[in-house]
Amino acid sequence: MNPLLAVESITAGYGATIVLEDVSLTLDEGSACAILGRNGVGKTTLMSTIMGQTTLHRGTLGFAGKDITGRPPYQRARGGIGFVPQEREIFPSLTVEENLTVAMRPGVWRLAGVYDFFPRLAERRSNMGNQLSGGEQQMLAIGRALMGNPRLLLMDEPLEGLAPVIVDMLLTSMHRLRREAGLTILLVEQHAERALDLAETALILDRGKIVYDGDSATLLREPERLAALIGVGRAVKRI
Amino acid sequence: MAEAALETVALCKSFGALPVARNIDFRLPVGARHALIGPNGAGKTTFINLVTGRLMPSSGRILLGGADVTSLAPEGRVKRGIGRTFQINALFNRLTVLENVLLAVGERHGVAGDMLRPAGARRAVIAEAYALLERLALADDAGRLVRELPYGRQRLVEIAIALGLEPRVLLLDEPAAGVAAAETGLILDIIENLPSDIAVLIIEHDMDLVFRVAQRITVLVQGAVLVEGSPAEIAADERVQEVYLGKDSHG
Amino acid sequence: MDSALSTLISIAFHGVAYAMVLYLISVGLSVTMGLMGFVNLAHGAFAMAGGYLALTLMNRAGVPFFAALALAFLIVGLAGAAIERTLYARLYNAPELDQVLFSVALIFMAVASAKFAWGPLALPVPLPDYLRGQVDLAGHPFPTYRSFLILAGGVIVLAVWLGLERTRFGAQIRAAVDNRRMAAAIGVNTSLLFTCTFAFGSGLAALGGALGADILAIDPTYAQSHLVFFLIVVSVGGLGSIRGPFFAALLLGITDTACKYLIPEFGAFFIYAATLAVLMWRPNGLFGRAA
Amino acid sequence: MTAAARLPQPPAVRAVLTRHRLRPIEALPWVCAIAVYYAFPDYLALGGQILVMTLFVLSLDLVLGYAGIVTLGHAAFFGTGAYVAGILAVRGWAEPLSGLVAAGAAAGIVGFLTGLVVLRTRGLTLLMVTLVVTQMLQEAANKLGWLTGGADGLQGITIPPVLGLFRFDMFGRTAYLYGLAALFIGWVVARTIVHSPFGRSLTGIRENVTRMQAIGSPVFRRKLAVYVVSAALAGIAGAVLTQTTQFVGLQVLGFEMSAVVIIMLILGGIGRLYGAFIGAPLYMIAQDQLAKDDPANWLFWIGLFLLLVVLFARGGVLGLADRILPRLRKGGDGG
Repeated sequence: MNPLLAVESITAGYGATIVLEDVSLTLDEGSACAILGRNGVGKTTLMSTIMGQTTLHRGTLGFAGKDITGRPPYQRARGGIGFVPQEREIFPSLTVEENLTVAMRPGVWRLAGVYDFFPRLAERRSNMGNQLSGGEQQMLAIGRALMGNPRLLLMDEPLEGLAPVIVDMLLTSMHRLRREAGLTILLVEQHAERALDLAETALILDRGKIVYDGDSATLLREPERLAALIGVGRAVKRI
Repeated sequence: MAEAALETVALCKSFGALPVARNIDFRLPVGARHALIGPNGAGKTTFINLVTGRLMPSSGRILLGGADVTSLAPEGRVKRGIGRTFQINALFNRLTVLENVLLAVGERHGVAGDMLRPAGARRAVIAEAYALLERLALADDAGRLVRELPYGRQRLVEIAIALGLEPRVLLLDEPAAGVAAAETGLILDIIENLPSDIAVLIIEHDMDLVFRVAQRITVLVQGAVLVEGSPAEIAADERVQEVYLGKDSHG
Repeated sequence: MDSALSTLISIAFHGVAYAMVLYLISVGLSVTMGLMGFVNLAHGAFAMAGGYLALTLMNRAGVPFFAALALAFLIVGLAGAAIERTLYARLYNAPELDQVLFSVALIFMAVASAKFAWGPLALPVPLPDYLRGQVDLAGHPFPTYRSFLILAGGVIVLAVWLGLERTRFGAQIRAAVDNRRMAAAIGVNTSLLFTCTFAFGSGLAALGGALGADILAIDPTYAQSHLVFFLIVVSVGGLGSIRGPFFAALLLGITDTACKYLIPEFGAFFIYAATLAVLMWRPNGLFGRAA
Repeated sequence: MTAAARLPQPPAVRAVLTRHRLRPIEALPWVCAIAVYYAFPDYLALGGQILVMTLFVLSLDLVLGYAGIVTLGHAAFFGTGAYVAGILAVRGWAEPLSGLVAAGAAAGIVGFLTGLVVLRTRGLTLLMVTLVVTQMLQEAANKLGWLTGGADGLQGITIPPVLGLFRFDMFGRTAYLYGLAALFIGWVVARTIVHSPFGRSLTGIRENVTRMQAIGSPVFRRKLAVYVVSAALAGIAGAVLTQTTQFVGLQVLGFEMSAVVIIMLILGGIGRLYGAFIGAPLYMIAQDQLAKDDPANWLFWIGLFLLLVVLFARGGVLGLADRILPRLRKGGDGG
């Protein structure tokens, strides 16, 4: 079977800068992959590159059997890639409901479905986008991505900066999205254990390059290795 | 106690209700090699902007070489010895490498406001700028326009401009960011060979670089200092591991 | 006392009519500049084109008043789309100076073309009979055409607001003004959106130019001589805003009318001074968001 | 000084050391100007106006080309100078040289006061503020009829001989030389500034304000300084126009004036000191030849031309020369 997403040896950055070097990954339909690594190693850039928002210096991107390398972002979105960006990027001058409907495309996810999934959003439907708490914004960002009925969901640190209760609630939602909706998920997450719990495969980036590509169970079993790959101790041990 | 080149006392800054710097007490001794690390949004660049005067603190004090500069304008602080580089190159793209550095050296010599004498007659300024380029192995590119250089070389020009100010405190904001791995070594060499009397504060995500350069490390989390210590102490610190590995302290 | 009151009413009436024209012409400019960040000084040329087109259709071809308005809206809108695709789109990321020069060039060409085609004098405004004369409202006589202008302007303003606030297309525009990158990431084809918005803004300007020909006479220097007022509406109102320019237009229309009535010896001096003061106080306009 | 003595001189260093030195080619404009004086005695009236506009464009180049301040209101200073010179002459202070100084000073003061406001803004706001300031001055000149002559313009200006010796004659000979002298002085000022460290720091401000602040440059003060100097030069240009044509009209404060001066600068080449010397003559001679019969069409062609320049030929005439000359020379000196 062809993978849903095929990233082949891409080098990318912003303008002349290079953030990612020779990164490859594939993702099968229905699977989930966690991208780990310290700050500034290029995780967000990888997401943005899949979405088409960066400068691609080399490499190709395939999605659902098509080459999407030169495609503009809106075509990728319409093709079935949903994006939950790091800063959430809710549209402040739209209401909650408009934030959802503006992203609507035909499919199983409709307004009612998203409201069922995040009842909190239904309560806040007529509030403006800039009047929400951090957790509500995050739900809205995920809901907005779902309204486009994506086959692949890119989530960039969806749990960052949220209260523990909200984090638990969102984690439950994300597990449901996988189990019940069968969504393919690419997840960037600071909290390694949570991410590895959700995703069966993991990718660890360091300084723009892949330093681990395998299943997450291995990493969970070997916390020492995980710490070595993303912790701050690694460099010291090497010296 | 060694004299502090830079010191902040109970430094606070809020954007509206959002605190981005909480009570930061920070001390950078003369000649120090110090790194500031922390997750995204921890307030590292905010801290730099407070120190350089691009942002005004809500409360607290900033001392440069013992003198209070809290209310001093940014250019005044440069005159007192602060130099910085930018996370994303901020250069004079359509000028040559030499001209880029000349502007900084000229400002430091206090001649840049002169409208009458030709710039080309300031031989001391030019000699100094060129010597600096030689030191950073940029002399061969002196006559090239900055925008024609590869990004990695441009990063060196960033550092050259800051050094042209002869700072006593040098703030390096992710000096290796955006540079291909093969080229980071050169930047590292430059940083390691900086004059020993300059106090260097480096913000960096690249831990290899941090642990190679820094004698001490401060970890910033959500605008507050989590811990400060030697590299070994930081590497062994449980709280730091939690921040980086995302283990839930409460679960 | 009675005469003072009727002066006030008269000022308010004419001021509001004037404001409607200013708003119709400027609202498209506000949205397109907010959306694309393009410094477009030539927007008044579209209003002028609308005015010339409608008046010529009525004068020469005997097209009925409302049909002429509709045609002006459509034709100028389509022309706007064509010009946006072929010329404006090439300069979206150009330096500000290039955009200024480009739009100055368009103004010059529009002014020269208009003079060549229609001569240097203002065109007569052939109103249909039912819009001439006066109407009596609560004992005050008001010119029928101005009353119609206020009514028509109000209806169009309302339609534009509803279109932007209640439709998906409107939501897409607001989303793109808020955050162009994110709008694209949810599947909005922003460049098509730009073209449509530009076309619609040009069409509205044409409508404003045609409807307002009685107030802002259609002559070849139109695009240049009224430029400052359109820009004042946009910059005082706040870029990208729909409501801001409306209040700015009301403010400008009424103040300008009042100044002309009460202190004609100062002309537009106070308008400029007030604009300067507002921009000093709030550089992004009264309703603009902080940069 | 010891460091300076040891200064090695690779091409990059030599370039900075020698850039301010006068080159023979820099005599060309002046030779041409003198030649025109003798060769085309019938065209000296036009020639005088070209010299005035050249000075005006040169003043704009300092602000727009070097400091990167995109203004739509440079006519404010030209007009201020023009009106001050005219009003002084009508009110009994007709001596031209002191009138020139007074006009330059007045424009400089207007530049200082408006600069305090204008230079704190940027982008569209800056455009608006400069535009509105100019409109305000024009409206003031329009409404203060007792002082300025209002819409009819200020008439009845008579200027006594320059230095008591050179009468403004009907052929425009004195006017031409007077304008040439003013332009020469303006050029010396502009050239000195451009090549000074101050001038270099303006380029820095244009290229990257953030970095200029980070190297300790008092950016606002520098911009204000160049704004004032430029305003004064523009004011002197306006004053020369008034004194030599013995008339001032509202158009000196018009939007078209501000726009045309930018066009001349673009045409010649921006940020190059000599763009003004090419753009202004080219524009005005073309206008004189082409617009005689049909001024409206002239506006169309200049608009179209500008459009093409913006879309295809950035850099103006001097920019084109930069691109073409090396190709012609290729093979001659490969260095």
